[in-house]
Amino acid sequence: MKDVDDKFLKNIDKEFPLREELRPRTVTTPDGQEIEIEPLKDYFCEAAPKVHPKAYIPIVENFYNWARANSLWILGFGTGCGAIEMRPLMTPRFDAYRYGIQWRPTPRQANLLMISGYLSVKTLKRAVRAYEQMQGPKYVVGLGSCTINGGMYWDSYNTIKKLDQYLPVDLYIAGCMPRPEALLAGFMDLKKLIKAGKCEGANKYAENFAFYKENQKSVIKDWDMPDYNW
Amino acid sequence: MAQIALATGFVLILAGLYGALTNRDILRMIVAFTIADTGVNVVLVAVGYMPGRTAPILDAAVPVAVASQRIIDPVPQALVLTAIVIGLGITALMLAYAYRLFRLRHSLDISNFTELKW
Amino acid sequence: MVSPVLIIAIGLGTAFALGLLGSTRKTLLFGVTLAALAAMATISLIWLVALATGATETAEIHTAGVAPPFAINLRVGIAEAALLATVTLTGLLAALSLRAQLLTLGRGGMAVLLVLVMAISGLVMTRDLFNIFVFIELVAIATAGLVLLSEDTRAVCAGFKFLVVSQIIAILLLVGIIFTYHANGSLNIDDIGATPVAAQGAALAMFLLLIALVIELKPFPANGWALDIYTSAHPGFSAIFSAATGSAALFVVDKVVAPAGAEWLPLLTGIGLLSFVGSNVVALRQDNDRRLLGYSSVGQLGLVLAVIGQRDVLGDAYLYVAGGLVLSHAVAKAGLFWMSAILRGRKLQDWAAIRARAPMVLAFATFIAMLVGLPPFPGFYAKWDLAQALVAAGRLPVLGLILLGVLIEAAYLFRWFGFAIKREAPESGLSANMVDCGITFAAVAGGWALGWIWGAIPGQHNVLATLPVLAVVAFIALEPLPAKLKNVLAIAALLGWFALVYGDYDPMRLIFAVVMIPGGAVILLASFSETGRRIGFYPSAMAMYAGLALLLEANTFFEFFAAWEVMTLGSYFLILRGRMSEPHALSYMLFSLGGAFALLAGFALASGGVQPFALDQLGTVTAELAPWVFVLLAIGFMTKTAAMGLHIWLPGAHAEAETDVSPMVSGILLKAGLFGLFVMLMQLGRQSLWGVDLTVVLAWIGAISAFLGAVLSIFQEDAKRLLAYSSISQMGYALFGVALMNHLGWLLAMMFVINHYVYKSMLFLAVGGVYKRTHTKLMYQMGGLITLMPFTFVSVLVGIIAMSGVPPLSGFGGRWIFYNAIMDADLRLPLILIFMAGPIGFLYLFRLIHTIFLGQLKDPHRQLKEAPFWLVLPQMIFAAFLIAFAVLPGMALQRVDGYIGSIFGDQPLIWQGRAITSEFGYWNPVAIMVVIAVVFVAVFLILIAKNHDAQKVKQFNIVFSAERPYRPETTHFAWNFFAPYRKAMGILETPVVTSFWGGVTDGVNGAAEFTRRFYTGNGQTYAAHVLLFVVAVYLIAMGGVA
Amino acid sequence: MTFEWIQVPYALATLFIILNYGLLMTAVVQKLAARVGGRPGIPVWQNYIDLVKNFALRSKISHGVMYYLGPVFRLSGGIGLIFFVPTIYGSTWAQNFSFAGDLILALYFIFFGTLGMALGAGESGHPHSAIGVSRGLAQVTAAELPMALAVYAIAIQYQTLSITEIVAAQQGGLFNWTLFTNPIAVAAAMFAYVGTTMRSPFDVVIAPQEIPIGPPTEYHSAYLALMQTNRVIFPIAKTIIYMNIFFGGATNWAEFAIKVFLLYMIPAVIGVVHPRFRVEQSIRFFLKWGLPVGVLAILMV
Amino acid sequence: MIRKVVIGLMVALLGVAFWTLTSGYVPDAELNRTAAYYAANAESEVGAPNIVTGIIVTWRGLDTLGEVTVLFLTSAIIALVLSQSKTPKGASGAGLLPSGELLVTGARMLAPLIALFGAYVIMNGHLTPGGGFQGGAILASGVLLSLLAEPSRRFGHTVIARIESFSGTFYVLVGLAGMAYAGGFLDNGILPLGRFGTMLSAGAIPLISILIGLKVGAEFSSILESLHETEDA
Repeated sequence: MKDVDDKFLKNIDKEFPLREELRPRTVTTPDGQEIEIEPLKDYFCEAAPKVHPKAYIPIVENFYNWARANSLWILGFGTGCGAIEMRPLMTPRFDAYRYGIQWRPTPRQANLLMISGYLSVKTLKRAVRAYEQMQGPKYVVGLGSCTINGGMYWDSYNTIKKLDQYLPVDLYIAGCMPRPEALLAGFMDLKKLIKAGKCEGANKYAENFAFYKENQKSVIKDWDMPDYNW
Repeated sequence: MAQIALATGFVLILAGLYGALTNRDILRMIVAFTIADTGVNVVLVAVGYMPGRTAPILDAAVPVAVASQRIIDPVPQALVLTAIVIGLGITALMLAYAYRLFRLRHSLDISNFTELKW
Repeated sequence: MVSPVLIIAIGLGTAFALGLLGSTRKTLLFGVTLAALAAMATISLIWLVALATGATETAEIHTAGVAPPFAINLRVGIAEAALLATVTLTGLLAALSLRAQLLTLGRGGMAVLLVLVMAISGLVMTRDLFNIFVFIELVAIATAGLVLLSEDTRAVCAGFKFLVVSQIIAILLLVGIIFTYHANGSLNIDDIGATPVAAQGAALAMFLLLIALVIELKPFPANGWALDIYTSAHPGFSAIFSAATGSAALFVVDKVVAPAGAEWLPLLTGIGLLSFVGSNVVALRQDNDRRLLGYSSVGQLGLVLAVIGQRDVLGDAYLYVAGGLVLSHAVAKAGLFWMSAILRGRKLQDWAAIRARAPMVLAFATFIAMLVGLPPFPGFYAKWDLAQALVAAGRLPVLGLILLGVLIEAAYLFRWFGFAIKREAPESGLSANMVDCGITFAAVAGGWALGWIWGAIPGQHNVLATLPVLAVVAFIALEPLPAKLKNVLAIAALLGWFALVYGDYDPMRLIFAVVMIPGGAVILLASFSETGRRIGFYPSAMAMYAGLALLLEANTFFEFFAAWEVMTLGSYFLILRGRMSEPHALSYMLFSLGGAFALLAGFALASGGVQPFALDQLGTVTAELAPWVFVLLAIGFMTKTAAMGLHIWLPGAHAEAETDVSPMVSGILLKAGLFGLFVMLMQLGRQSLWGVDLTVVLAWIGAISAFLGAVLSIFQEDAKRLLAYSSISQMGYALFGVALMNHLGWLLAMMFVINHYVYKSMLFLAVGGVYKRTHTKLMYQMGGLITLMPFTFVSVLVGIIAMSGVPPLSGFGGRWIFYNAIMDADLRLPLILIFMAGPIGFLYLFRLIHTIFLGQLKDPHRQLKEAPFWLVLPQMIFAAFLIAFAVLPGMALQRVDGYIGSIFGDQPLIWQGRAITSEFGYWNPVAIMVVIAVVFVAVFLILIAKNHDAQKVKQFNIVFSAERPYRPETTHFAWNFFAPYRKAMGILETPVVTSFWGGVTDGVNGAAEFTRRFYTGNGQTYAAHVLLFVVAVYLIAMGGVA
Repeated sequence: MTFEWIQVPYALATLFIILNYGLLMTAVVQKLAARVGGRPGIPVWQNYIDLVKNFALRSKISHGVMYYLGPVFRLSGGIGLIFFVPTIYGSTWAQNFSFAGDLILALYFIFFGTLGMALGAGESGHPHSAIGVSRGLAQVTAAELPMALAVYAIAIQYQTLSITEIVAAQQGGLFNWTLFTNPIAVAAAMFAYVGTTMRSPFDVVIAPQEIPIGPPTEYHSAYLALMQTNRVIFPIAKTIIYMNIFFGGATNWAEFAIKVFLLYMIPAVIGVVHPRFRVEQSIRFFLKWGLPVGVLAILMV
Repeated sequence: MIRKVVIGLMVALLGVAFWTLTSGYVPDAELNRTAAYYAANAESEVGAPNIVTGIIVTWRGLDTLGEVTVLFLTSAIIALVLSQSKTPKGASGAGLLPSGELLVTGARMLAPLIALFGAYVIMNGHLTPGGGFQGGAILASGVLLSLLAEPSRRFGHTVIARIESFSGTFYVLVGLAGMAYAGGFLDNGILPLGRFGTMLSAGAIPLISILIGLKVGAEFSSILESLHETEDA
């Protein structure tokens, strides 16, 4: 089931006009000429994501995958209540660092996007953007029941029920909330998957780009960004 | 004797100056200046005066040979003539100016003519 | 030869005879008047030429067939002839200027004018005291008459005030004359002088005589009456009043003071100086052009009076000096008054109307330069000789006051010139007609001719006759040509001159010459990007280059100083061309003049009046004087290098100048100061004053400049200001190097001469190119231009790497030499500042490149193009040079190093192959370059191997905390870039120096405002002022006698 | 000293040793911080894995030419610094290319990488990068000052600017070290040393959450890998300079390892127990404490 | 008040200076060298018994020329000054009462006598006290009398102007003649000195005196005339 009934779709263009700063505007150059600026074209890269092949030599790819698995850099992005369970991983008791896991403040340097709890429509937009700004190979882990089926918010008007309709999820960690131990177990599983070469979420996202975009746009009404956020 | 004439001249000068600088009325200033001019002229002739001598005109009483012992100094007399005429000229000019100024503002108070300043 | 009496006879006879012609045929009357004036002028010119060429002797003319002292006699010597020529020519031209009024009034007015000119001529010629009185009264009455020619009704009031004072003068004069006669028994000036007097009261009589004549000179502050005349009279007449009457009155004082005796000279000097300084101060607050000219006139008269007071020390130079000043004043002031007749508005700002006509600007500039005493005009030569004589006689305070007065005068004159060039032109504009313009240009021609004559007098160095200055004149003549053609000619001229002279220079001069002359040519390449005719640019630029060229050529103090002034003048005009540069050009001029006066005083002190004094004799100055010479010269040169404290002119001047002017004034002009310092230190060496080693003081100033310049630079938002402050910092380094007084210190400074020229020119051109495209200099309004202006970016990149001293570019060489130099020096503490300045320099440079070229591109700039080719070309030449110089520093430095070694007698650097070794360290530029290049390329290849397929993204594709940027403006971190620095070190930004100079300016202006309240406008009060003045001087004089 | 081709492999070998040593040292420091916090911390080989991973990233973006060249400048700066400084005193093959220049070259070459990095970060268009750069540059001006003064003091003391000669002068026993012959200069230099290693309390430049790690915020993949490489070798290179001029240099690799380790630990140890300074605080700190010591150093020589 | 005190003080200080002059003044016992020369050479050089006239016209002739010019200037300027603010034509003096018969007749009778006296003074200038100036002033007083007696009367400006121009020009020409035919500008020796003490003696002095007299008379008349025309209130 889709989250949204098409019958209720309204004329989005009218109701959610493009943000003012993204509408084409006319500016005067220093020389006095008038030029058109189309922000979405001029300021954002429009290229679609590419499918990146694996390394040509399998052993190299395996080596890379081993390194990727042992160097999981998490984007520090807490979406919901699950984020509270992430913090203990940095403490002496759990210390995820010893597994090569660390938190990076910028998506450019992170490989792993933890969707820590439910995503509201508003947060989804940010999550999508953050995900797209990460460099592949990259992984998505859904944390908690809410990311799987909406959990206790299954009938909410404002939350996302099935995360994998919007982002290529590599792994779910069930629970409401999953305890840090469960998270660690999840990371171990993710490592195994990566080492096995099964985590090709980035390529999957690129392959099924249209599908993901359609789903994303069906809930995010004020889509005020390019299709792919480089 | 000569001192008295001199002193008179100087007093006239000073009185004229004082009057010219304290009276705001332009005509009074002009009059004051003529007094001062007169004072100057008195001083001029007083300087040329020498006691016991006569006017510098050569005639039977004053033959050329003894002229230099008999006559007073003729030069200040010549000078004073010029000075008088010049003083007169300036006085006349000032009067004409006074007239112009009066026409300009219907006033003869010098403190009314101060547009040009600073 | 025609008898000079004819001047009087023609004037008078024609005045009388006009009545016979009837009063209706006005044109005929006017024609006769002109003819008479022309005849008078011709006679005086014939005499002038005859006397000047030595064809005839000084003429003594007896009247009444009796020899003096018994009859009135006249004399025509060279001075009289020159004055007669001035007077009669002024009269002739003034008659033309007054033609409309004269034609309306008919014969009366013409007769009065003729009598006036005749009377002034008589005043000049007569040798009889009482005759002087007669002529003075004639002049006074005629003046009172001609004042009325003005359409301004206020002139009537002015005339009356004038008459009131004339009366007082007449009274004093007559009393003085008669008692002098009584004491001496003679009225003949020469006879009085020749006869010793013992009579009591003679001194007092002489005092009354002199003071009356002095009041005739409108001494400050007893001169309100005269100023009103200047303000309200017709300018055609004011020209006579200022130029002719004033000069003649001065001459009368000069005549009378000779028999009066030398004991009166100090009094005259005092009054003259008071008048000169006081009038100029008051003039600062004037906004009416004619009144300002009036103040300037009385000021100039005061100056000459002071010179008369100094005749005892001037000796043979007396006529030359006084004459130069008087004639400069007369020609310039007459010209300015005639110009003011052309202008309709009376505010100073209204002179902006002349901008529409380039020749008018030239005329204005000529007159102002004449008044201030800049080369090539006579006032300049006069000022020089005066300073020499005064210093030789130990009268430094007099010189100081004169220079102060000139500086103040320059302040308002150049401010006025700035108004004319920069302010919005009023609608009323010009009422130019051929005759008025012709009269003005007659004065201009007269000014230049005088300049030539004063230079051509034997024993002088004729500034106008030097090739570079002639080139400037040629470029004035070439103004109608298109700019591009003129540019070709200018470049050719520079290169040609260099080809002509380069063989004569020692290596150090050669480096300066290369930077200044061919270096200037390279910068001129950028001027090809300008279109149109660019009126005014080439003469100014060539004047600056001419000054620089002559500076290097100079062998004597005088040549050096003349070159210095030419350079200053040229660069002032150049700087003034900038769009917003009016106040900055003014402050540049004032600081430069102040500095130049320090040089003047220094040179005079050093030479002790001996002329000509060769530059390399500087070392022979006596030990007591040497430190003072050092101080004065150093102040002068440091004004040009903008050392901290004397720097406030620089940021504005460099930042607001035009695109191709900024590199000239920054890259090249600043080096003139360094050159001067080199010349000075080479000869004077170390000096100490009160136990303080002056080179240490210099080093401290250099260090402070280097540090504070850098600190201030990082807080600038304006790119060109940033570079300008950076220049202060860089010159601080160079100053420090020079002041180290060792071999490597000097080599360091030479390295800075080259490097700073190259990278600062390059950066200014680059920023100028950006400005040309973006029309802003505020860095935070730019950003992201790297893709649009790649070449400009490269030049800035190369420039900042070089400038910050990061290897491998040439700036590092400077730092290396610096470290080696300080190892030799005893100075340690100032080094802290220098050390700190280095990384701070890095800050502002990074800011420059980041905020302009990196970061976010702004909406309006999205379609900008690369800077024009002609702006980029010199930058690329510079960049190539920087890299080459970095690899092969020896090509420029090795010979200089040898030369400096010959001065210090050591050779600390060993140039071996490509490596340079010093006592302490070593430096192999080639190796550095190769290692860095190889490593860089290797790493780059690795990166390419991995990231060759990177997706090129656009400027908003940045991580933004899962949001996206809205506008480039809000995403560009640029304004107040070093905010933390401001928090930590902002205290250094406190504008102490600016406040200080601002306080000085405000103080002087306040004094001016206060003083001018003195002029209440009440004629009676003015008369009281005169009386007060007389009494005050009397008390002072008698006190002095007692 | 002149160039011979054999120096190239020698220098590369030195580089290799230093790279590995640096990777380990960095991990050790992180481990140290973890242990202070009671955590086990990362494995010591973790940095190798991260490096490989970053090289192995598949997708990359580029913001432009300078962005691309920034890491190249950065790493060239680090490698060049190693190449311009002799590593082991007396060793024929660890002299690198130090014939190219002396101590001054090394001191000024430090800025090469900084400049390139700043430019690259600038071109990414990210305001946080610029903020980071602004902070870093502002702080380093104050922090480097005591070092410059100390170097000057040392140069005067030994009357040379050549690193090799300075090291030579310190041979022959512990008490010949500058540390003992000129302790004030060393103290001054240590201010700079601590201040420029980007560790707490002077690490506001790369505040991780406020301005997500500052200058390199847009860097990833091989760019980041190059920068990481530099990040491990550059501190070592700098430590070598300090070691050479203040702590007697090293005559063999063991001595080198020990001295570098000890020196390296100084800022690390200070870092783990100190909170962060704001930029203006650190500037004031250096001016208030570092500068007087430096001044004292040049006055005492 | 303060003003008066200050000015009084200054005048007093000036008075001190003058007092110094007065108290130190000692009349000459002998003629000084200039005066002695004049006394000694009045007969031989200028031939005028009245030494003062000799000085005025010859030795200090240039002064006198200037003096004449002063008057000329004054008159010209007064004409200028007043011409610019002249009241409408005919208005001047119109408001005054007509003069009485007695006054008019008396004045008309006196005027020629005054003129005659003036001419006498002029002609005898070189012999007795008097001369061009004095005589000219007397001439002008005749004009003044007429003007006062008959306020509405107008004199011919043109005639006066012609006289002043002619006499002035001629004076200058006589002066130039001195250069050409005698010792210098304004030398009276262009005419023979004649017999000392007679009317036609002293060279050009009588001629110059006449010219001066005419000139002065004309100038004064002109001035008076101009001032007279301003009488409108």
